[in-house]
Amino acid sequence: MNKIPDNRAWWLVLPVFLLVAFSALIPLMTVVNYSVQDIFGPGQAYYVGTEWFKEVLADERLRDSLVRQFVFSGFVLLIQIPLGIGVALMMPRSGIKGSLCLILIAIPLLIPWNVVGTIWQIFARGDIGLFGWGINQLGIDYNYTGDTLDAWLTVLLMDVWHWTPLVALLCYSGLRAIPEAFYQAAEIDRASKWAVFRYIQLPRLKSVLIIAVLLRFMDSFMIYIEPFVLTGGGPGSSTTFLSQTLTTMAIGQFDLGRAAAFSLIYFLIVLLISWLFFTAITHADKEK
Amino acid sequence: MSLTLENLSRTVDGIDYVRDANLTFEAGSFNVLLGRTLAGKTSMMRLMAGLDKPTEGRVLHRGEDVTGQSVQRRNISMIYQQFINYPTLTVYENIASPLRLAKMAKSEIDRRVKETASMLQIEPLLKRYPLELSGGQQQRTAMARALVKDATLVLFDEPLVNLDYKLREELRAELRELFRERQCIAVYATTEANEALALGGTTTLLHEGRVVQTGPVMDVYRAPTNTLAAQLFSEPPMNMIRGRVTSTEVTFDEYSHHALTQELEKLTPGDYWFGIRPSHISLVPTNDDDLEMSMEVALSEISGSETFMHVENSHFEMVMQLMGVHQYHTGAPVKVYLPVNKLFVFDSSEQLVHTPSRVSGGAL
Amino acid sequence: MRQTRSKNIGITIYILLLLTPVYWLLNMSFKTSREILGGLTLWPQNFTFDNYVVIFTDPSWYNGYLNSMAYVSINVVITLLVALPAAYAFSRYKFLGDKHLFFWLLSNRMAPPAVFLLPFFQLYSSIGLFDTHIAVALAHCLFNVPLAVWILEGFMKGVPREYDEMAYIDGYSFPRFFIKVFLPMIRSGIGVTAFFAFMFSWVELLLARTLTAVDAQPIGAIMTRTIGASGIDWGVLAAAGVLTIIPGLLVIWFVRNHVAKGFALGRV
Amino acid sequence: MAEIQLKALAHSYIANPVGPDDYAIRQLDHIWHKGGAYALLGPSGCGKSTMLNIISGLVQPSEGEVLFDGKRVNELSPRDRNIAQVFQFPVIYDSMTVYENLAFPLKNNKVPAAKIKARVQEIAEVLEIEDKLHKKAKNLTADEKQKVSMGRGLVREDVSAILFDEPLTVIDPQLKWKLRRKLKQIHEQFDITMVYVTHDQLEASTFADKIAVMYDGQIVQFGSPTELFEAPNHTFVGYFIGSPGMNIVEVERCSGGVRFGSIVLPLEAWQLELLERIKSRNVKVGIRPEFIEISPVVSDETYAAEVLDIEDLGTYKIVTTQLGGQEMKVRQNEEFDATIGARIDLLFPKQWLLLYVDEFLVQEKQP
Repeated sequence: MNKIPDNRAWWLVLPVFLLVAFSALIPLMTVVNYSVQDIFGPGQAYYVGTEWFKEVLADERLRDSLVRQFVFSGFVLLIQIPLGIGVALMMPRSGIKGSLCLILIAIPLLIPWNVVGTIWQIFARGDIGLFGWGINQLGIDYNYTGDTLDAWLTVLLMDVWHWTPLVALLCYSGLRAIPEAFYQAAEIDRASKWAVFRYIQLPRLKSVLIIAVLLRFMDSFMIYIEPFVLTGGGPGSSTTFLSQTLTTMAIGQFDLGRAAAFSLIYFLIVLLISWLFFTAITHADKEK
Repeated sequence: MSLTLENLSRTVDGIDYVRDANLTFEAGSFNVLLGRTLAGKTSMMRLMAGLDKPTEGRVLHRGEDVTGQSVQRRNISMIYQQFINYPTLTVYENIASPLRLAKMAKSEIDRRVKETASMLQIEPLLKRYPLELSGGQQQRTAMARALVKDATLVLFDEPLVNLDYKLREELRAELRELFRERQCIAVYATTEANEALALGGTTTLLHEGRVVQTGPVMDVYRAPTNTLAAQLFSEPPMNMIRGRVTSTEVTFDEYSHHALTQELEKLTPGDYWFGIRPSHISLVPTNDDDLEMSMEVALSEISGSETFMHVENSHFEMVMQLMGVHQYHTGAPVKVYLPVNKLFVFDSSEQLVHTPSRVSGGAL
Repeated sequence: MRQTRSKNIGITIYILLLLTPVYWLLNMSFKTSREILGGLTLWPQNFTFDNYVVIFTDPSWYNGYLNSMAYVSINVVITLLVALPAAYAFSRYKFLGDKHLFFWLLSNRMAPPAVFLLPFFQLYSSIGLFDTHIAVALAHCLFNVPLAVWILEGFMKGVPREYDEMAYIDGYSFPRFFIKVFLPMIRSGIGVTAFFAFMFSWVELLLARTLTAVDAQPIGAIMTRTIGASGIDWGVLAAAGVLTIIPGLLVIWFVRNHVAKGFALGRV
Repeated sequence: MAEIQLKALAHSYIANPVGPDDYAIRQLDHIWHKGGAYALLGPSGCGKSTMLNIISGLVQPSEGEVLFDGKRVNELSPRDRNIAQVFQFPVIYDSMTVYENLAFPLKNNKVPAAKIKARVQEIAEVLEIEDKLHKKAKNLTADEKQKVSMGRGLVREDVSAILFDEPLTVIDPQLKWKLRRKLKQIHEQFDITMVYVTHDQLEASTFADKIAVMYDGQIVQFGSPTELFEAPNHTFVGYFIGSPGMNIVEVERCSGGVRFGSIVLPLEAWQLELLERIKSRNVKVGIRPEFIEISPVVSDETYAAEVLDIEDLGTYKIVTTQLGGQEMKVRQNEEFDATIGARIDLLFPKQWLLLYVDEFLVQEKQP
C-alpha cells in the first residue's frame, strides 16, 4: 500500500489535532507553568526554576511509590502476558462458540474501574466475600485491609482478573489472522504442538504481543481507581501508587509546584517508554 | 482524438518507473503494452489516466495538454487486476454509478445499463451483489461499468490474469469484438505474448520503464528491432545463437560450420546473433539450404497438440515447438534443421539487420 | 487447529473463574443488607429486588446513569466524526510530520489522567464548561480519539487504494466518495471503533469525577461517594454495579464478529 | 510410494444432500497408480481442490472410501497418510532459515542429525537452492519459496505422494516455465506419485502423464494429453482442451448420416447402426480446428464455407468460417492467406470427425 505524498492531507487531520491539542497541550502548558513557579494565591507567584524538580527527585515518598509502581507493572506483565497467550490458545478459532467465548472473556473490560474495585472489595472480605471466606476456611488468616502482603496479592489478583482478557483477546485476534494453510502444512510435516506454537503462532503474534505489552505496561503504570477503591492505598501506603500520590499532592494538599514537577517526570517516563514501543511496532509492521 | 505521450518520465525515490516515453495512440485503436512484471506497464497507464503526475514530459489528449488535469474531469475508465467493484452496491448500481454522477436521465441510464449488461452477458445478474458472483462475472461487471460511460480512453491493467485459462480465452475474443467498432482508445497491459497477438491492434514492448519498440502487432512481431524485442515477444523465448560470418561460411559458436547461402551473403563479415523461432526448427529438412545441426534431447514436454523439445549440444541449447506428439528419451541424439529463410540476424550491438524473407511476403 | 477436548475444559474453567466475582456481585445485589451482614450464603435466601427499586426510584442514583450515558454518547459521536477523516489521511497519504503526529497521538492515549486532573479542572472551569456533559465528553477525547484513529486506520488499510481511484475515475468527488462508497465499506470498522470509544469512556472515572459536581455526576462518582458515607449499603451498591455492566454487554453483542480485529488496533 | 484409490467416493458440503447439484464431488471410482504424475484439470468450482484435500486428508469425504495401497485411510489425518502438499501461496516458516525449513519434517520424525544434514543437502542441490540454505526463508522470491515448500515433502523418504494445489499461481510468467520443467525433472528422478491441480491445460499436459478432467464434480475423462486432444470423451473436454477448443455442432439424424443446416455429413456404418439403437435426440458432431483441412480442389467430400475472420497469432493462424449456419474454426500455418468473405473448401477427415450422444463420445466396439 504505497502512500501518496500529499500535504493537503493535513486538512483531514486538523480536527483531530485541534481537539486532542485542546485537551492535552493546554493542560500540559499549565502543568509546566506550575512546575516552575511557587504559587501562594491568585496573582502571587514567582519563578523558581528547577527547584521543585530537585525537591521532587529527592522526595522519599515519591521515590517509594515510583519503585512500587515499577514493581507492580513488572508483576502485571510477568503474569498477564503468558496467561493471556495461554487463554488465547485455548479459545475456539471461529464460529458461534468463538464469539460467545469472546464476549464472556471481555466482560471484565466492560466494567467501570470503580465497580471492579467494589466487586473485589466485597469478594475478598473474610465475612461477606466468597474468596476471603474461602481462604480463611483453608486456615490461612487472610485480611487484605490489614496485612500488607495480602493487600498486595489482592490488588495484583484483581488487576490480573481485570486485564488478562485484553491480552487474551489481542492474541486471539493475532491467531485468527493465521491462514489455515499454515496449520495444514504443520500437520503434514508432523509438527508437535510445541513446534506449531514456536514456529507458526509465536512469530505471527509478535506485533500483537508488542501492543499487548505496551498497553498493559502503560495502563498498569497509571493505575489509580481500582486499588484506591479496594484498599484506599493502605495498609499504610503499601498499595499507594504513583497516580494516587500525585492526586493527593495536587488536589489533596494543594501543593501545586511539587505535584506539577512530579507530573512532568511521570509523563516523560510514559513518553519515553511509548516511543520505544512505537518504534518496535512500526519495525514489526515493516517486516511483515 | 488521439492520446500522445511526450518524453514522459516518472522517477520516485530514485527509481525510474517510466523513462522518456514517446507514444501516440489513435482513436478507435486497441493498443497492447507488453512487458514483464515491473516493466512499467501500470505506471505508464496511471500517467495516461492522470492518477499519477509525471516528473517530466506531457500527456496530450486531442492535442490538448491534460497533464495537470484531475482524474475526475477526464473522460476515462480503468479496469484493474483484482475485480474492483463497489461491494455495497448491486451490479445494476455499480454499472449505473458513472452515469448517475454525470446526472443522466433515469430512463437513459436504465437503457444503457441493460444494453451494456447484455453485451457482457451479465443481464440476469443485475440485482445481485458483486461479491456473490464468480471471478469472471465480477470482472465483466467492472468492464460493463467502464464501457457504459463511452469514455474516450479505456485502460485495462492485466484484467484477465486472475481468471481461468479458458475464461481468459473467451473474454479476449469478446474484448476484440467489443472494441472493433468503438471510437475510443483502448490500452491493455499484459505480460503474455500470445495475448498481444490474440488482441491485435498495436503492440508496445516495455522493458524497465523504457519503450523498446512500438507499432502494429505483426510489424513488431515480424521485425523486432533488437534481440530484447525478439525475446520479449515470443513464448517460449526465441533461440539466440552467436555466430561469425566470414566471406565463405558462417560458424555458430565456433562449432558448426555452414556454407554461406544466398540469404546470408549480403551480410558483411563479422560477429552476429542469429535468432530462430522454436516453431521454425524442424526434425526433417524442408529445403536444401537448411542448416543441419546434431544435438541431444535434454527434455521433451508434450502438451497434447504440441511438443516443446529442449535440445542442446556442448555449446548452446535450443527449444523446438513441434506439432503433434514426439516422445524422445533424455540424451537421445537428434538432427535438427534450421531453415535459413526463417533466420533473424542481429549485429554485434544486437540491432536487427535481416528478417526472414519469405515469411512476411517479400523484402522487409 | 482443531478444538481438542482439553482446550475446551481449560477455557471453561478460566471463564468460570473469571465470572465468579461478577456472580458474587449479582448474588449480593439480590440480598437484603440484613442477610448480607448475617453471614455468607452462596445463593440469596430471600430474593429481593429492593436494591434495584432503590436505584430506579431515587433520582440521585438513576441520574448517574443518565449522565454517564449522555457524555459517553456525545464522546462516541465526536470521536468518530473527528477520527474518520484523520484515519483516512493516515492510511492513504504521506505528509509532513505524519509519523510524529501519529506518535504524539499514541502518547496521549498513554497519558496518565492523574497528571491532567488539576489543569483540566481549571481549564474547563475557566471556559465555563465545568459540571457539563460536554466537558467530560471532550476530556475523554484525550485517549479515545487516538485509539479510534489507530483502529480505523487499521481497517482502512484493508481497503485497496484502487477503490478510491475507481471512484474518482467514475466522477465521484472526495466528500461524496468518502460518505457514499468508503464509509459503507468499513461499516464493521466503524462499529468496532464506536464500541471501544463507548467502553473506554464508560469505564473511566477519574476525569469524569473531577470535571463534574452535581448536574453531570456519573454513576461511578455517585458509587464512590457513598463509600465515604456512614454505613455502606452493600446491596444497593452491588445492584448499581450490576447495572453498569449491562450497557457494555449490549454494545459488544452487536459488534461481536469484528471486535477481535479492533482489539489488535487494526494491526492484524 | 502409494497407490491411491477412490472407491464410490462422493462429497457434499451440505448435511443431507438430495440431488446431484448438492454434491461438490459426484459418485466416482478412480485409481492413481504408484509413481505416476497426474493432473486434476478443470475450471474453478469443478471440485478439483476438494478432491485434492480429500486425498490429503484435510477434508473427510461424506461418502465412499479413500484407499492407500488398498488400506482404508479415511480416518487417518494428513500426518499419518504420509503425504506432502504444496499450496497455492508459498507456505514457509518465516522465522527459520531455508535449511531449518527443509530439516523441519525430519526433525519432527526424530531422524538422526547426520542423516538430516545429508538429506537436506541432497534435496537442496536437486532444487538448485543449495546456495540459499542459510538465508532466512522469508527473504526468498516466490518461486524459491515454492521450491522450499516442495523440498519439505521431498526430504522425507517415506512420503507416499506429493500434492500440488495450483502451485504456479503467484509465480512470474517467465519463471513458470522453469519451475514447471523442474517439477517434471524431479518426478523423473524420484518416481513419487504426484497429483497436480490446475485450471491451465498447458501446465497440466506438460507436467502430467495422465490428466483427469473434472467438470461439475465428475471426472469426465482420465487419459494422456494426447488422448484428451485426439479423442475427447465428453464435449466439455473437447471444448476445454486445445486453444481454441473443438468445433462442436448440434446435428439431426438423416439418411446416411447427420445434418446441420443444409450440410449433410456421411457417417460410418457402425455409427449409423449405433444412432439407430440410441434414441436420444442430443446428437452432436465435433472436430478440432487442427484437423480440418482446406483442400485446394472441390470434390464430393469438401464443403464450401465462407471466410469470416482470420486471426494471425504469429506461428499459426485461426480462420473462422461460416458453414451451414455454424461457425467453424480452422487452424492454418503462417503462410495461409485469404480475403474476408472468400469461399474455401473444407475437408473433414473421417477419423477426426467425432460423434457425441448425450455429450459423451461414441466409439467403435474394438478399441
